[in-house]
Amino acid sequence: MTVSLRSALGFAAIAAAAFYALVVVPQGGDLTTMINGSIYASYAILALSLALIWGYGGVLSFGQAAFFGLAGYVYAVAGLNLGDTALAALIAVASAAAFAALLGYFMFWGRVSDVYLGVITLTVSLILYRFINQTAGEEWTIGAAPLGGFNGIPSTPIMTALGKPDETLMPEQIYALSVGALVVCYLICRLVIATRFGRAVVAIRENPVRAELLGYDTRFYKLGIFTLGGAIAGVGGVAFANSVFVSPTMFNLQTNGQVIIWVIVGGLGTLAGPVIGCFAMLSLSTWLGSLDGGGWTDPNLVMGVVLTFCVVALRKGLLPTALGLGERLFAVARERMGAPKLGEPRAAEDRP
Amino acid sequence: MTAFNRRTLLKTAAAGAALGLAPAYIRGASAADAIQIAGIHDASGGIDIYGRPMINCLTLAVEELNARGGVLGREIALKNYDPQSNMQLYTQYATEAATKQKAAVAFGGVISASREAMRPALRRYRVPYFYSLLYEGGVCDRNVFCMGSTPAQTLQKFTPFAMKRFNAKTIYVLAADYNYGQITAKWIKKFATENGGDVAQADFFPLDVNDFGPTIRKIQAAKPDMIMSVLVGAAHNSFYRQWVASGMKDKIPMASTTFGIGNEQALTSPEEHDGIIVSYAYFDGIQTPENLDFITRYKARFGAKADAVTEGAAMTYHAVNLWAEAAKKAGSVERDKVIAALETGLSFTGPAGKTTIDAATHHDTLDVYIAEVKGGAYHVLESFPQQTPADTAAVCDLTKNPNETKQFVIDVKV
Amino acid sequence: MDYAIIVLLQVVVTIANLALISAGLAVIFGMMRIINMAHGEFLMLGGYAALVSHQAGLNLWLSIFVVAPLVVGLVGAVIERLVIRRLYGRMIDTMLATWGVSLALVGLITVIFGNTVAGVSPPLGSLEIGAYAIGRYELLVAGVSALLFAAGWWVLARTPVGLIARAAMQNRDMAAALGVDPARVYAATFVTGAAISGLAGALIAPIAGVAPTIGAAYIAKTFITVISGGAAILAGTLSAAGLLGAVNAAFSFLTGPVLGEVALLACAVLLLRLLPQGVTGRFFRRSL
Amino acid sequence: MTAAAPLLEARDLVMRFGDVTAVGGVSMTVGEGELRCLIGPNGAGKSTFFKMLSGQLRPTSGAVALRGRSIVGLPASRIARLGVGVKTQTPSVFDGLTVMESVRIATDALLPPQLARRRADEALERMRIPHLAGATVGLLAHGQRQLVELAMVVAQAPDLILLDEPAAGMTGVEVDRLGDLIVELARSSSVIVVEHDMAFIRRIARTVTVFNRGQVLAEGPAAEVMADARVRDVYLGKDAA
Repeated sequence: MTVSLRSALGFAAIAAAAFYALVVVPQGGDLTTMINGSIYASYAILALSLALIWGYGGVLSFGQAAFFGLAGYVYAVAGLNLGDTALAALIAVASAAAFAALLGYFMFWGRVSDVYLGVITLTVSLILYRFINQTAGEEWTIGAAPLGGFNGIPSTPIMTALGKPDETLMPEQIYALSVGALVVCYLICRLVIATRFGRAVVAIRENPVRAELLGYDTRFYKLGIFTLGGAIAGVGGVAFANSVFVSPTMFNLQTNGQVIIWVIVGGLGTLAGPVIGCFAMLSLSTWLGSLDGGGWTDPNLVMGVVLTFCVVALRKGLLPTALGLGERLFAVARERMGAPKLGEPRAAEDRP
Repeated sequence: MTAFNRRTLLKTAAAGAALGLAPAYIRGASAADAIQIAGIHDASGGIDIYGRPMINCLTLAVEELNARGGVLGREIALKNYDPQSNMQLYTQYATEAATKQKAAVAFGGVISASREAMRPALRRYRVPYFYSLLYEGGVCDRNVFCMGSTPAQTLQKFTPFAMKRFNAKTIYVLAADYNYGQITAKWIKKFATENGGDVAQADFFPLDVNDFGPTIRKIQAAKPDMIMSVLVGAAHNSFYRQWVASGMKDKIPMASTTFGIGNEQALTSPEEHDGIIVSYAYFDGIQTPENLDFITRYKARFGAKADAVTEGAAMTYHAVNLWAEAAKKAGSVERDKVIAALETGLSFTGPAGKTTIDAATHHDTLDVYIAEVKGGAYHVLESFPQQTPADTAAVCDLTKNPNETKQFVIDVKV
Repeated sequence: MDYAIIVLLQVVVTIANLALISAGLAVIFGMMRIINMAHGEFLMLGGYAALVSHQAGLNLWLSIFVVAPLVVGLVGAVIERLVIRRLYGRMIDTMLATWGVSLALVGLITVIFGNTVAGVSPPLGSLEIGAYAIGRYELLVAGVSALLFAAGWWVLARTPVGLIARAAMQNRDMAAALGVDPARVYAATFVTGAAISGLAGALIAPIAGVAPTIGAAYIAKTFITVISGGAAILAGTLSAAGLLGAVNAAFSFLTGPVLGEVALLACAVLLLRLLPQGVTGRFFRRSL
Repeated sequence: MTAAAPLLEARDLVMRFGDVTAVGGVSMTVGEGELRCLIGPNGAGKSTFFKMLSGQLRPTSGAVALRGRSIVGLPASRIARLGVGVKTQTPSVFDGLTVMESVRIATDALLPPQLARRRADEALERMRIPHLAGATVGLLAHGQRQLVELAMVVAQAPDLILLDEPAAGMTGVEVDRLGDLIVELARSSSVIVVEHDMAFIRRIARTVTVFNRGQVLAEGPAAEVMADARVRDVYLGKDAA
């Protein structure tokens, strides 16, 4: 399958999925689906942010949820104090980006690499978790917002209609907003990858030494993609804050682990894959928990086996494996019909 | 989250009904018109020690009601959800119970965080909600009924009792680090001061802490007269072990506001728990005919090895029966009618004695006991019948302000 | 004075504990460059193995020192066969796969034993120092930790097995040059690491208790200790555990356990920023 | 900074790794348009010397100046932008990208899009690999990968080109072509080549510098240096036999 055909098909699939999520699902009127949908979409945005920085930038952040949780908390605190939720959301995303930039500067200018980078990001996320987790006392109140410790902030404000601070959005609208944000973030990622900056980022992932020798300051590009990833994770955090409410679980070990699992299961090096992985794994987890009178199995057991299996047997993840399978079938079908074989090196014109 | 447009919501619900979205779980022959109810408790994860006996009692109460012909001639269909000790799943399942299962009432929530995660969703979708675990008090929400004991009901008597029994002036508080622990620690300080004592120090521990070594050394240095444990969850259990291993058990006596709520007496050895005193609205060793009969039925249903019935579990049993009484009285399971019926001061006499709903606070008046743990069992030392929820009453009056929806943090004057 | 001694003892116990629970992970990381995310669950399994066999009537010491390492070593062998072997040389993949194993083990133990199990009290009573007291068992655990590291040094430095191990630590081909199949060295390493983790888990079980999810409480701490220590198994783990453990204990005393842990984590972040290859990447480079 | 400053001037460059001295005080001057060959036995310090020039290693001591401007301590990317192109010893390429994408990465670094595209096409032409434009680099043969890397370097039109064993792994025909290419490159840029293949050196070299044990052993016109007894001793004695 040629790249152009493949990306056209990809776009068609994404458009169809977005259409289904934004038009068909709300028609059904099933609130549960929509509320779960907005939670899943918020997590999917988080998965997308890791897909971008890990799959394209080669930066494995073990603590991506740090930005997710930070933005959620900033949104809740700013929203409770300012009353203007749109402004609060902006501040939240900006803080997540700024924090990512700061952390990125600390790591990339220190030439911290690979595993060590993973450890530092995870540790930073756990520090935030530990810190927020112990703010149950009333001395931890910022303006009108008690941080709430383990409980989180159940009074996290819900977005209001633009310009109408008294009109709180309905769950259906929050759902539309979350899915919309997911689609927009996806498109932003796509666009960024296609720019000169995005191509340089991919080149740096492929071979940082070579990129450096060609005049690219790799620290700068890594910082750029890491900051963008932080901002996108922040968007997810704000969406999550609106779908549920903010609590320290947003940046604990499990959340950080889950994001990585979604990306791996969905397929590293793709953007849509991790989103699919996220929806699949979350649905699985919710479904396992609603099995009445279970005990025959345990959600952890299933998740663990799925993850291990994906890494050991399905090396590339769901989406690339499925695409590969589809391509092979396609190739076989074409060969039977006597068409020329696919997969030959193609001329430069095919490339953007 | 208060400004939801109710009309739009009703419209949505009606649209759902019009599209013929049948309840997801249909059981039995007469299930078509069964009353759907939801139970949302942790059956797995770190907090399941509290959830499991509550699920048992919920199940037992529903089965007994159905055996007696159901409520208003309709069978009750119970669906249990397991949020796996994950607060986010509480919100999801509460919504699912309300909008998909179309539950008429919801029972559940274990630790306070889970209650707060469910409360807004259940109010939004107009599903009355019973919360049965003891907690810090202050919830003021017409959609919610809090069945468990609150600090004014227990600690007010328990703190002076413990100080007198242990001849103690200074108390060292070890508390779980979330709002229950924080607020309870304040109540302890208040009651200690009122009785001429003092809290030497209050340390707070996140629920996953299991190393208490440095803390025990700190206690040794502070030399308090007694310990008050407000520790919660499986990880905190190791405190009792480390306390004994450090040779402190016979040096400083201990009282607790939480020991046993998760059947800790079965998870620790007698040498670790003997002598700890606790105060709840229910002990499975209460020698009343209602309770003895109840325990017999419980064991017959779940086996002799089942989790012992805790206060939260017994109150869940009471909650289901109170709701059934209210539905009978109202002649309907419709939310507003049921709540109105409950607000008439409905009471139920069951294993935990007589519990009466207080219309102003949506809490209940109940009997409180103080007991000593010995050899894995409780020995009641003292009882205080019919304690009123005075703490919540100080800040909350739903008869005057029926639209109140928040949890007051009661300003504890020391 | 008594207080100073007891505080000092507490600090030593904290450090020894950290070193003990990190040892198994360090062996596997140092020799194989694999970060075993199921390490916490190996500790957890060790605790269960000791507890269950003790409750079945076996002598407590036998359960801790024999049954637990054997059982967890065996589990390690199975996991090495099924998972690790297929992923050699793919560090990130191994990490993710072992993460999966970790979740699966938590689930499996929950299905078998439920979420809560009655614990065992630490034996041996307490040691009184003036008005203070510390559990003798905690001191014993610290002693075993010291012995374990001494034994590790002896094996690495003085025995033929150690020679092969050191060669494998340098690089894969060197072991092959000594006429040993590197795959066998790795399998043996993984099993040894698992067995040590099992022993450590069993030793701390009477103090910390057991629960299926208890591994999560340890994995971040041990992971950070081992990475901060760098490549040298013994010196790295000891130096990092010493530094981080002391910081942890000091802050726990001054403030509370939460800030103690926050201080440990913050210290590790700084350490990695200043010494990106870990402590032994910079100092004691020739050590074991 | 004077107009007369040579393109590259390295003075007393020293590089130590722990107790090991890889380069022990090397000085070298390369003028505009010069083609210089570096030879010397393995471990003589040639690659380390290169890495100090390109900024991949920071010298322990000594100075490097590009047109009179000190570049010691600048990051490699900065030095690259100042006009130093590097082809490393083992081909350092982007395995996951296509040939065209790779070369575009090189030209994009310095040029506006229109020009970048044209320059990339020219570079492929010069390497005679336009037919490989759409091929994935990771799937190419070793010699082809060398050409791809060279194309990336050439596309940037640097003032100074450092080539570390460019002929390694190439077939005879390819080597010949490469020789012509290097000579041609030297018309517009200064080139320093590290190479082992003596026939190749004779063919392209004007000035040769011989490294041994981190020092410059000899320097001068190719024929003269190769006749030097010491040089034959440490290096040619074995290889040229």
